[in-house]
Amino acid sequence: MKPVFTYTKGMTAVDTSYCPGCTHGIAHRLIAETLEEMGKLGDAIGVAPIGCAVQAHKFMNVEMCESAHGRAPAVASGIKRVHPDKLVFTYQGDGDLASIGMGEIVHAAARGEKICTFFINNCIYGMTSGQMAPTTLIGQKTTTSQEGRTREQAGMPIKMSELLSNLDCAVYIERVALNSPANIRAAKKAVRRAFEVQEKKLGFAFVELLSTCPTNWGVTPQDAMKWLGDKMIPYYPLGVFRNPEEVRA
Amino acid sequence: MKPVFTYTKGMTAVDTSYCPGCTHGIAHRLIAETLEEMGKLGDAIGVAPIGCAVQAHKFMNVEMCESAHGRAPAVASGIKRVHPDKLVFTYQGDGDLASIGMGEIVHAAARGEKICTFFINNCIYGMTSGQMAPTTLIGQKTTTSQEGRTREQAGMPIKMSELLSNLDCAVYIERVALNSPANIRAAKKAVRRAFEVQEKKLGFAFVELLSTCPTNWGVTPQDAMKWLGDKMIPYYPLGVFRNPEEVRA
Amino acid sequence: MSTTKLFFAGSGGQGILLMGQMITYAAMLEDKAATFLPSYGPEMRGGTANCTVIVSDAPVGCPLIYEADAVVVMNLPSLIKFEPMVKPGGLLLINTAIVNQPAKRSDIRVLEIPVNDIAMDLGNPKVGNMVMLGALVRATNVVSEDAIRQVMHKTFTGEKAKLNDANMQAFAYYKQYA
Amino acid sequence: MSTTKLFFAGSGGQGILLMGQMITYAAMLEDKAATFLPSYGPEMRGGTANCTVIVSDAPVGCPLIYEADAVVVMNLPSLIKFEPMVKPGGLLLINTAIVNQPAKRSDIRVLEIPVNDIAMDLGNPKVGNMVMLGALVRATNVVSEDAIRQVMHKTFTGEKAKLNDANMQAFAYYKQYA
Amino acid sequence: MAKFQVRFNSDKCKGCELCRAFCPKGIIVMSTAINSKGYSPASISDQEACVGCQSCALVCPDGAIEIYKEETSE
Amino acid sequence: MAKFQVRFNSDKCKGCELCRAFCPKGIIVMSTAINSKGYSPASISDQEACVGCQSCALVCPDGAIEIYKEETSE
Amino acid sequence: MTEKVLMKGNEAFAEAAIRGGARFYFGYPITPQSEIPEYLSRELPRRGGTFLQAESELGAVNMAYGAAAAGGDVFLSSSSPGIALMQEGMSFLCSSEVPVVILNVSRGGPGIGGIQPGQADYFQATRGGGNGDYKLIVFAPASVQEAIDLIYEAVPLANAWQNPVFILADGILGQMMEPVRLPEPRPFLEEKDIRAKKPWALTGYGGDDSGRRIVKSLRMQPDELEAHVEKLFRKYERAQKELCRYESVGIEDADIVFVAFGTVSRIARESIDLLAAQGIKAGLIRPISLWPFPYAAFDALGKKTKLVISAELSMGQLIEDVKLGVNGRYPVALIHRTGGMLPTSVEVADKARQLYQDIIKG
Amino acid sequence: MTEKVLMKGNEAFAEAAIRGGARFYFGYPITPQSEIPEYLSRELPRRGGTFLQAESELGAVNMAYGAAAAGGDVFLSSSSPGIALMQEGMSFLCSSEVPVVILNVSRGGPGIGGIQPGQADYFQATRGGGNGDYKLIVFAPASVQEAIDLIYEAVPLANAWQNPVFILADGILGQMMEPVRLPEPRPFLEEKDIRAKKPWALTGYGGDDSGRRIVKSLRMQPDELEAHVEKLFRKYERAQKELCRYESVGIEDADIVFVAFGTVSRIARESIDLLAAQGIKAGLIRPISLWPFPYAAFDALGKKTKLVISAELSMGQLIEDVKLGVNGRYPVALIHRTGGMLPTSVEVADKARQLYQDIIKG
Ligand SMILES: Cc1ncc(C[n+]2csc(CCOP(=O)(O)OP(=O)(O)O)c2C)c(N)n1
Ligand SMILES: Cc1ncc(C[n+]2csc(CCOP(=O)(O)OP(=O)(O)O)c2C)c(N)n1
Ligand code: SF4
Ligand code: SF4
Ligand code: SF4
Ligand code: SF4
Ligand code: SF4
Ligand code: SF4
Ligand SMILES: [Mg+2]
Ligand SMILES: [Mg+2]
Repeated sequence: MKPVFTYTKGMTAVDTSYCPGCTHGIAHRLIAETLEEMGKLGDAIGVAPIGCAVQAHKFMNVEMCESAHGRAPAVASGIKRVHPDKLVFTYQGDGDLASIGMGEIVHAAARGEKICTFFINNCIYGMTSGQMAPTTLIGQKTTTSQEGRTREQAGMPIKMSELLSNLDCAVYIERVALNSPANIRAAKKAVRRAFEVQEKKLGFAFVELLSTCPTNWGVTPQDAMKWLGDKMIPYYPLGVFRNPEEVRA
Repeated sequence: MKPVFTYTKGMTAVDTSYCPGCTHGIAHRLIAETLEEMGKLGDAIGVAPIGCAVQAHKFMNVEMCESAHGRAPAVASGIKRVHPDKLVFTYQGDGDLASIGMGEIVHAAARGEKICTFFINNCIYGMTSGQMAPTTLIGQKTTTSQEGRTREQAGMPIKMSELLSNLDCAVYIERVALNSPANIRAAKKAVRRAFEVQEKKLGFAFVELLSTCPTNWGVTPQDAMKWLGDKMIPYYPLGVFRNPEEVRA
Repeated sequence: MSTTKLFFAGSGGQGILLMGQMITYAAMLEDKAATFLPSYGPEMRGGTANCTVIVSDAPVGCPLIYEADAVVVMNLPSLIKFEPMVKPGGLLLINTAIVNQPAKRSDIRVLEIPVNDIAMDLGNPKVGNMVMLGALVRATNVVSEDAIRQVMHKTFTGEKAKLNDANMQAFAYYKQYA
Repeated sequence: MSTTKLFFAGSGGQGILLMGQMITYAAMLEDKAATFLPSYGPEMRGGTANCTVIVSDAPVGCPLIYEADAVVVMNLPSLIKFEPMVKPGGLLLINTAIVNQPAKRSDIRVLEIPVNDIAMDLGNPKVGNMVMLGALVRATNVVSEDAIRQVMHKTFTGEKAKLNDANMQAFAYYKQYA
Repeated sequence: MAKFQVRFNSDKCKGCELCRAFCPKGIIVMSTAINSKGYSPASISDQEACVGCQSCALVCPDGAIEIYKEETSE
Repeated sequence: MAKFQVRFNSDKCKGCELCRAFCPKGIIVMSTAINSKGYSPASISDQEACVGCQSCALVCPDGAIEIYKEETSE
Repeated sequence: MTEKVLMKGNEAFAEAAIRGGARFYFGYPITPQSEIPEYLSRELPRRGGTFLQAESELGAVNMAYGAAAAGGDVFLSSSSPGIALMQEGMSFLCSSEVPVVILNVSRGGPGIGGIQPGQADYFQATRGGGNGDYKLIVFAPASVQEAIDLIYEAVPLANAWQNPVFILADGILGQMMEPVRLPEPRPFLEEKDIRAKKPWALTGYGGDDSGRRIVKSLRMQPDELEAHVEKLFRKYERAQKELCRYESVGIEDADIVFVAFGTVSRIARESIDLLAAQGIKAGLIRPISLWPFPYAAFDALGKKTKLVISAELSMGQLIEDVKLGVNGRYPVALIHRTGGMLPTSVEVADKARQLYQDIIKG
Repeated sequence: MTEKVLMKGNEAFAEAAIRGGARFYFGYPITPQSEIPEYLSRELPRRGGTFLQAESELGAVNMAYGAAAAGGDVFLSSSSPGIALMQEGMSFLCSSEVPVVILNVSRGGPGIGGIQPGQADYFQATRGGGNGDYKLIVFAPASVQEAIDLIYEAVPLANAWQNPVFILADGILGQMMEPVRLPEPRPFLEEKDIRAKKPWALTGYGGDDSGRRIVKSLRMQPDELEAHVEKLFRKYERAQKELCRYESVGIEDADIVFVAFGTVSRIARESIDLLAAQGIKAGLIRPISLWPFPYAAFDALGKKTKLVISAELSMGQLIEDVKLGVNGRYPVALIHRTGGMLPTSVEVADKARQLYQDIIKG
């Protein structure tokens, strides 16, 4: 029998610490597979800040660095300066990237850092057990918006892909979703394109991966997938926001 | 004789500490005149973070608070919670707002804080003697971009008005310039509109005032005005980026 | 001065923390000093839950314990991990409906209670922890049965009040069973 | 051990800091210890500039001074503010081309030099500070004229080298003037 | 012999049921047994019916699924 | 009598020359004297020629200019 | 007096802050204190207050700065790394004399460390992790009840001293439940009363700009800045006289005196009993105010004492204050765990006995 | 040895960092140290290094973290409020054992304070303003030359100790010019040599993932975290033995011993001469390493000494280490200015004489 889908060398043998059905595992695999396919596992350096994925270094078979909450883009900027030819990436949650780390991500994008950012948007703070994030949808109940988030109380959820699209040097920006086999296939293409943009030193590449947090959403993994499709995608439309000519083909 | 243009009660008798020809003085006056005309000098609270205008409280006849570098929007958010019916505003430089304070301004805008931000964009760090700001134009020489800023080294200058226009609750955003009598008249209208948006509690209001720093640009005040028109406006186009129905009339 | 140190361990959905809280609450109603300390943080996500309860006539010192008068284990990993924590001569309560391995120590008293099976028999699979609570209270006398009854009525109010009968029935079950 | 403490004050464009740096540099060339300390920060924006220079045979202690052997004032506000800083018996050099007010103290030596006028006479309005420097060096002997000459040649090189003649002429002027 | 073979690593499986939910053929079932991590792992009920669409493997967050195809040269 | 009167507060003036630069009538001149702050203040050379456009006052960063108009009722 | 209730530490702290008068809360989630913002996000709006989730701890401390500068009574909480991010803010609060109540439910460090209890933020709290000369008023509760009482008191205390009051708790206190009595709620200070009650607070001057108020921190002229710092330190000197608090247990004739605060003091009390059973008389000084530190407590130590032991959850921070208090009069030793580990009372007793025996043997 | 040059302190510091081997600089403008980023923005690219202006001090310290974790030799500078913002970062650097050279050209505080020289960040530097148990290696130069030498040495030292090395200077040193000699430049560490030279640094593992490297700070298991902290403190203990540095002047038979660092030590030296003229013999202990603090220096104090005086630009921070060093053996007093003010040597001498006379009179 010929393997058509098998384990990637990009993942270690260690079981992830994620809850059952959490899409962090899928996102990890996509990055790992892509780097493996590109032959770049040994030439990549990742940064995972605090968040459920802070221990990503245990699961992804690349060299990695933890970072303080929100600061991964600054850390990655530093790493890239030392190793301009390595593939440097950050793997950040929405609390991390869109809340405390807003300054760092906007500036890394504005400077056109030649790094990739994978933005795991699950509309909630996972690691700290379910508080409202800047991405939490209107009406969504969290432990700090127990009646559901309102516009009046906390403003509208921030669309990071759209926001960063204003920055010239953020040359590749795409939003994908991890809620179905088809979308996951598309997500992997986006991950690939992001790394290619970096390889070609075109500028900053950003992939927003709409994700689930069944535990803190309080639903089954399957219902989480459905909620992602029904609620998140309408507010966070999928698509390519910026795409440099060189990788468009 | 009937006064047609006279000193506003919104300014104190204290001479400003600004360099000759610096447009900070004009921006101060516009805010002061507007509050006076609205009868709100005693009902306004301003926040000036570190930057050349940190001592604005000496010159503007309103109650004011200094703030740490970049944090004025957070400070103003706190003030507004305590005094929801006062006119609360921040007065921030481009180093302050677009660099260290990026997180705070984006989030204040995203939350739709009912405050006004007056953003004095002079493409440079004035107070610290002329280093590159995130708004410094390509080719502009500063003490930390002595050969002129390049895209490769520091990315493209950030257009704050455009960036914030992505945020739903940032309901009023306009860019004006302080480089000619006509533009100054227009700027005053924008200041007025911003305060009206706040009075009506419609959301966050933002006015970007293109300004000069003759001292650190190393030119005469007159040439600075010209440079603003010739170089800044083409990159930072004037105009209304967001405007709620209620004040459009 | 009498002090009782209890430890509860099991997996997330088994009502571990509730057992501990009910004992603590009951102790308070009896005007005793008591502390309740859950394990916390993301490791709970792995699905384990445990807590410590200390009940005393005098103010409680450190709420953390390293040796317990009684340990309740509701699943196998908990048995393996926490059996050593029972003090010599102390009590170990095992949920044998799920734990299919006996205790190793001989210097302690062991009570084997198939709480899920009992709960199923009682027609309500959710009351397993109450069966265990009944066993514990009767075996240790750490608080009175009456205090637990009061706690139940204060804990399950409104909508949930209708659970009280089933809960008390489960709580009382151990008497028959023993 | 001989230590000379100098203070220079004036407004932004008057070459105040350059005077101080040239003395310090000259002292270094003579293998003396020396420190130069400018005032710094945004208050310079107001248009004032001042600096302290200490030249000594032994290592210099604190580079800040409260009393000077000689004070150079290039404008009126500086005279008012810094005249008291001259130590009794010390020297005050006033640019009388701009300062139209006499010194108040009688316990010090005062040299009045209309440096801008002299510079104008010399055909180069920019060399006023060199006229003052010449006066200072000759009046205090803090460094040798030759050292200053060397400094000039090291400071004004390339494009600026052509200024050296004018500068040296200005520097030497005070001899005639006195 | 089935055209595709879907192999589950039941020690890695967390019983999230996503593979089951996304299998277009409805041939993935959850076990009643419990694995070493305390979860009921997924397995395939009807290997023959598998169309090799990889949906199960793509959605599996825990890398518990491998898919093999009959070698045409065999 | 001039229709407009432009008054300069020369103690506030920092001699930036912006008013001079923006006066459409070219009637603002810089003084040769120096004010208490050390600047050469601006003043008006030909009051009659002033059209009251307020350009000078609008661009003055230091609030040194007031403009008065002849009362029509006078 | 209200009736006894059983509450989780963090929720009790939050409730105590409300009852103490804190109408405004700004915070950012972090374990092990997230129950505080969670509780307050529900309770404050319901009770006429304001909960605002900040974008970060920097945001939170600066929102707190603004609200308190505007006369609001503000509560702020976080845990170690979050508190580290607030250090510039702390320095500003003290410099501008803006009163805020701040709670650190501290955890193990350094770096992101872990989430189990720690006391290794002692230096940061008492010496100031921000820039310049300033002091926080710092209290360390040893029980949920004491934490409630201190937080309740902190709101008026911060106002009276126009200085941040900092409560240094730990993850155990935050997570545990103990029966407690909650104090009667104080009414919130209403907006209209701020101008009169807080003569320094920003409210807008209304019709009369002669009373225009400014909240500031910059003082470019060094003499002016020095005068300001000296003014602050006159206040701090007064605080040293008035705010020192500690509890001592049997120290006059003790062979060994433990010094410990927070959870560790509870362990030390148990160790005292264990040592007594072995014929060693141990006593305890429990500082409640960490700044001002109760150095005077050490004056009560007698001739019998052979050893003073600092027991703490850090590699030795409290011990410096112990040494400063002892000033060479007795030997000082350290018993400690760190990184989220706690010593048992047996461990403390054993180590103490060992140290003691080494000393009496010479 | 290179020839003498006259350089502004800040520019000399920047040049010393380059020559010491620091190829990477991340920073954000702040007075009185902005000449450092200005100089390096010009010089580093020209000489094969990298200058990157960060968006903030938080950005800067985290860029430094990344670059140093990746094996680059990194220099970072700021001034007091900027350093306050880096406290979380400092704690991370120490926890992850990432070596960076950090310079604080400190100014008057608290809050934004002023821009004149200060020493009130002493606690922050030596006690750690971030969270948890950690130590920076801290040196305090007293002249531009000494600052050059210390910075030059700091680059290899940080690498050898895998710990941040912190230089605490002040605005005067940064702004003044003194004749100095610059050391010979060391070659920059090249990217290709990092993997071999720094066996912990992230470089990508190439073909062999068995050597996969991780830089981390989180340790959820408290026993693991404790073991890590203890490992760090074994290193710090070694540092205490090996890195203590100070200079002492005539302390053996001194009536008064001054303790002072940085600019103040230069003032104290002048005061010693003034006192000598009045018949009082004064000596000086000048700590060069502030952490580890040279406590042992106080063992050399003799019978004659009546008084130890901490002279500093703060309300009393260094004095705590002085007291810990003296341990009750001598009276300890404070002479200080703050907020950017400096005492004159006459002032220091007068106050010292006064204090001394009070003591000998009893
Ligand atoms: C400075 C600081 N503040 C707060 C925290 C607590 N914290 C840890 S992770 C996290 C957010 C996690 O949410 P997100 O980034 O969305 O990641 P997720 O866990 O959802 O994948 C927070 C607030 C921290 N570790 N450090
Ligand atoms: C935390 C911190 N970092 C840096 C500084 C130094 N600083 C003071 S003002 C300023 C920037 C001023 O530029 P801008 O905000 O554009 O205002 P401008 O002076 O140009 O009006 C900087 C970097 C500071 N005060 N605090
Ligand atoms: S808490 Fe949410 S994001 Fe975190 S591992 Fe669990 S499901 Fe995933
Ligand atoms: S430095 Fe620039 S911005 Fe600042 S006052 Fe002077 S001209 Fe204005
Ligand atoms: S490959 Fe497709 S058909 Fe086969 S088991 Fe998986 S999901 Fe079902
Ligand atoms: S998707 Fe993976 S983890 Fe989930 S049940 Fe299927 S095999 Fe198990
Ligand atoms: S009002 Fe107009 S015309 Fe008159 S002086 Fe001013 S600018 Fe000139
Ligand atoms: S614009 Fe104002 S400050 Fe400038 S020269 Fe004219 S009057 Fe003077
Ligand atoms: Mg998230
Ligand atoms: Mg600016």
